[in-house]
Amino acid sequence: MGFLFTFFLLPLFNLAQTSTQTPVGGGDTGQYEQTFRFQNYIDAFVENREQFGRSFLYATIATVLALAIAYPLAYAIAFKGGKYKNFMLVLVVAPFFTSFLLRTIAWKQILGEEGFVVPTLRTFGIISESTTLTSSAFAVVAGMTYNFLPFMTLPLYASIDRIDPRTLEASGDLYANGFTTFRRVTLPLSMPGVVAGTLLTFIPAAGDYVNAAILGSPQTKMLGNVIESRYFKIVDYPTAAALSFTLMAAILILVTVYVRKAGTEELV
Amino acid sequence: MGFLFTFFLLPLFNLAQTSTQTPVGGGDTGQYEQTFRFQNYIDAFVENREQFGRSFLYATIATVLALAIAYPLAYAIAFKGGKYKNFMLVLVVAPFFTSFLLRTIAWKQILGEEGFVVPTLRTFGIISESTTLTSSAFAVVAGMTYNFLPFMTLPLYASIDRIDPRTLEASGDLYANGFTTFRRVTLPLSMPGVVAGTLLTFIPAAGDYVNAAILGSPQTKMLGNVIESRYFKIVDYPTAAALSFTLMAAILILVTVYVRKAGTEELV
Amino acid sequence: MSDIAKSARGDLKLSNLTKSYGDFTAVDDLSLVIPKGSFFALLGPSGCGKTTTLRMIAGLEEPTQGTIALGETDITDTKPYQRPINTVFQNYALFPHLTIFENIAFGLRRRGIKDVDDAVNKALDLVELPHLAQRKPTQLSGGQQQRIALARAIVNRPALLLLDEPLGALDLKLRRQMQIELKWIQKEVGITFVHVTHDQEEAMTMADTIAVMNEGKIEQMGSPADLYDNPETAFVANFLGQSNLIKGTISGNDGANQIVDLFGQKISLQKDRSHGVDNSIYAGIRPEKFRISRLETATSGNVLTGGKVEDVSYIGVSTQYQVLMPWGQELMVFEQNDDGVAPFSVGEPVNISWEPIFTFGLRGDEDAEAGTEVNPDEDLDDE
Amino acid sequence: MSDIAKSARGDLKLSNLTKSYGDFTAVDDLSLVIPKGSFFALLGPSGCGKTTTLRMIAGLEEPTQGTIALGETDITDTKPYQRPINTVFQNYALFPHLTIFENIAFGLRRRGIKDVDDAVNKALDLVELPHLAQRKPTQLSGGQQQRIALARAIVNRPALLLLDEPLGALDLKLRRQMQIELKWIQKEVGITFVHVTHDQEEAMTMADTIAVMNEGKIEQMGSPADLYDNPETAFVANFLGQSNLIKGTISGNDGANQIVDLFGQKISLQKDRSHGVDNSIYAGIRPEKFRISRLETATSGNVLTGGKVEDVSYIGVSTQYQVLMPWGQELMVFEQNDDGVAPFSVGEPVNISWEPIFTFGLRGDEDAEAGTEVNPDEDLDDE
Repeated sequence: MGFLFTFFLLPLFNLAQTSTQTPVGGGDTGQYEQTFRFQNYIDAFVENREQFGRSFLYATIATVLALAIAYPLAYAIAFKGGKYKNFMLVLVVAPFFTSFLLRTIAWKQILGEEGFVVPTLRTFGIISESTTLTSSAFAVVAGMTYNFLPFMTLPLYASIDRIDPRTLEASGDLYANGFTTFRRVTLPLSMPGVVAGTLLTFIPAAGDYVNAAILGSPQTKMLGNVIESRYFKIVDYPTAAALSFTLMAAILILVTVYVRKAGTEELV
Repeated sequence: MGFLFTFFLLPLFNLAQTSTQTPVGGGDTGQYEQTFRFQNYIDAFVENREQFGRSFLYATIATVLALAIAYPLAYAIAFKGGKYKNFMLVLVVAPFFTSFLLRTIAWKQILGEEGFVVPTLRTFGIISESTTLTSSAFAVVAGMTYNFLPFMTLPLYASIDRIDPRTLEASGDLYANGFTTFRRVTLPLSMPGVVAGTLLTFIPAAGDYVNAAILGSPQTKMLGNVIESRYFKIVDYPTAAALSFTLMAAILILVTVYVRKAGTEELV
Repeated sequence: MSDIAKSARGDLKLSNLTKSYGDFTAVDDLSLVIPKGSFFALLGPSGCGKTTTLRMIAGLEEPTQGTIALGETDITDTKPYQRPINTVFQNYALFPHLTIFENIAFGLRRRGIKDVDDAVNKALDLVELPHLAQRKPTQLSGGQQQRIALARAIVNRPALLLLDEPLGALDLKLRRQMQIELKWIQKEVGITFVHVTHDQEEAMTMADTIAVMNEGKIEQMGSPADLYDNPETAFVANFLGQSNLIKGTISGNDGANQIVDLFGQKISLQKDRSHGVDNSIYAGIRPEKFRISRLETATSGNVLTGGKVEDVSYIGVSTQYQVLMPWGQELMVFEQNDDGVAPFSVGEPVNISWEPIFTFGLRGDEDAEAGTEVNPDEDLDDE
Repeated sequence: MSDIAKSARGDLKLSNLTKSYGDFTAVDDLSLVIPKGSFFALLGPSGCGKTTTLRMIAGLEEPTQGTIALGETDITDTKPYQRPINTVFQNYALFPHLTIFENIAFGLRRRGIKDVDDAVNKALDLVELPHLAQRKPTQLSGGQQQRIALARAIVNRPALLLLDEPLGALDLKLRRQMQIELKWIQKEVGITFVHVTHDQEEAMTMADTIAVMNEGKIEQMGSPADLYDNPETAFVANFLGQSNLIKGTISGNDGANQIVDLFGQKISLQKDRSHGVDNSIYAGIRPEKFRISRLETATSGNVLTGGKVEDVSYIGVSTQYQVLMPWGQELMVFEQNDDGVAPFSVGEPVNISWEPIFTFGLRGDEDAEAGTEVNPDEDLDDE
């Protein structure tokens, strides 16, 4: 057991070490020594607070959109799917057997000038002739919504599928119409799925860089992009590690607050 | 419903389209037109069959290793975890709140000349002075094993946790000792988790390129690396799309055969 | 509360109610009036259509044909939430995310009632669980959940309360106690109860009127004593308690009685307890009506001689005998253990006698086994 | 099969068996011999320690103290799979991934038997489900699963078969039928059965010997008739069937009988049915032993006068009365409906009489309510 947990946590220790190193005086680019410089964290945060905010903003919007799309889908599969349930679940997951990268690039093409979305929208006058959809915050969020949709759909499905349909009948029997039954019974009972799904979507979305790199512009850079470029282009390991830890801490705090608020502890 | 499924499947259609295009005669690099050239698939496969084989080999080894590590862990959490179950599950998942990239790089450092693993192994004479661990198939597989471990552990845990302990008692009551009970009752009953876990590990592992890029060498290139470089460096969209589809098809076939063999259809 | 809920009070009237699923007719042209304030039981085996009938009354299933009316108001096409009808579901269907208090308050709040404390607390008192108000349903035992489900329904003072096998999940002793309490609560609140069950003892203990259902139709309806003492079909005779049915022929008349020949022995049967009999007949006698006696003992009433004790089973309150008759049939005899007489032993030759008034007559072409099957393929929840 | 399994045959002997969980003693210094080939029932309410005792015999719990022996062999420290003992678990615990056939064959295969077909098919025939061999457990109803669990245990011909509330999940009618079948199967195979249950009627119908357990100890042990007719404690009197316990004092002697004064009325009690009584006493009479009579009717035996009918409940086979006595106690009376006499009505003044031989005497300082509680906080699975 102990060994296994060590295996899980080892890279974390390593990252923590790296995050407080400073460049070796007179050394090559990429040579660092351990100096326990915690100022690294503050520097990294201050320098990149804009991307920080953007990461959380985009991830939040993508999570909300994914929830709005996945809930009716999961509900329909669970309650109306009948014997096609498993087939429908496979359909939901199928696209994710292809490469994450390629899926994202496919979205770039779909939303691009040569895809069919932009001409259609222009024909109906929904967007102006000069508006493009790629290289925009819209495209980044759309890509993230799409890419993390199965992580939202599957836990939602699992949770909704477990609801005893008789409790919904009981609600109708007790003077609640369809909407009230949804608000008072279905939604609260599916909260474990909502919480799990939003976490599974939000966490990777907040740390994502692929969508922003492919579908975005320099103005839509997220923290993941900063970390990546720090590492690969500038070879600034400590900053990358510090940013990564800061991101992890921020996510952990948000998640804790959220789980407390959603009150799943009582539901579990 | 129909709309929702369209949303899921849209990028697949787009990719399918791209995969049979050919370069525009005399056009710029990266300009393609639709010619329904299915030969693209054969060309792409023949050219990269080595990386294909490597992808599946590495993914298989990583999956088996992850299973070997995750099963005892999941078993211990499910049956011995008591009230610490949830805490232990959080520990298993925690490292995955950091960036995938950074975790992988952390492994590079851990396995590198300056990490503590190599000096330790050398001290005990397990590896020779000249052997290094990074830039090797070993490092790639180790990285993949680590990175996909939670995908193996969580479904295994869910499946093992659902086993009625009385069936294990019944097995003991019916003259089966501990090992026989494991082989005849525990393992078969946890097969849904084994299947789900191996699929969730194998599928992304087979399509992975990050581990090979960071922890490997040119001799350990996987299909994911080829797809990436085709796309970003050579701007050869059709080949990348064709490779991606071939990979998806191969995975689907393997998965179908595997699921049939494992006989989960009866278990579900 | 909707207008319908306010106006629809009074007797429940089902007219030609039918429910088909494809080729299968679950409920077949059922017509029935259940008087306001009564305790009515729908009794029958799994799959007889009793639960489907209940769900149509609740509005959870749509009838294929026929109407449902409460008092003067036709409620056939109204939604469940518009009907002044509440249900105690088979597995309670409590809301797992709400406290017991909020479970009970649910219906009141939906009807826009602001101050629910009084009503909820009274309902909790009625089911004797006021200390559990702040618990969640999963923290309660089966018996407690059953009471809360009842409180959740009764607190709304519906015109009609439907109970769908409400005691099916409880163990025997608890079930007996809850039967007494339910009956008491029904008297206390005065609401019409429609109780669906497959447990004949439960129906007999609680209901004023029982309708025995079989294959989507009502076989017989009446007070528990009517049904038990004077069943009109073999199904009712066997399903409601146990019966000995002996094949015979009518051999004559004697005033208000028919003389019945049972394998050469003559017994008498009141004409008004003889149902659709022509010549061929099944004479029915309940096992506890039989008296078993040694050959030398004097017997009166109807007597069958030549029996032999095949099996003796002591169960405290009574002893149950299987007596083999000369024509090869085994008769069941229950003797209450109250007279201090030594029990009969296996192999002993005995006579059997009973008061003629307890004989009932069924058509000779009926299936004598109807309603006796205990089918291990069927469980409580099958319907 | 292990050597132990081969040699350990014969009577089951528990000596000073104790199981504690921290401060709580589940089983308290229990000593007991269960003869080979008998049908033995451990009867008691939830939490009395009966299931813990069973699990220690099976080897699934380790005793804190004491020993368990089969014949001459001490098996206290052996593993479950070494013991020639099989269990029918409360919720059957069939292997969901194996067919019914393989479930039954499991024990045989583990013991290295190659040709299992004959034995498995015979076991399937015994439980009358040969047509289900290739099904999976989830495709079976509760009753069928119960039979398969029995077949899976019996096929191994163990020295001892343990049954842990095996009928608890079945509905009433099916339970009664399975009781008869289990008893028949036990006679057929001749294996010692140890049956744990909280259902007194089940224990009485099936067992040769019943041990009534309460709070980790055995209250009384004997044949069903012994326990029922002559209970030694209020707990046994109330838990095994129902009892009327009337407070009184010993006022004299009359040969083999004691004269008991019950609120001024004298009755007699056989001395050998009087347990640990000094002056103060509870006179106990079972409700079905009472005869209820109108004031003008002659009565014999023990008589109590001045009663008034408070409640009448018709349940087909019998009618249950509550009779209020002059000293304010309500007595329960069961009358079998076999004499054609019109039932008594509420408010009617009546006398109560019974054969003196049916009186039993309990210590006057006992808790007259012991064993009567139906606790809705406790369910089947609580223990």
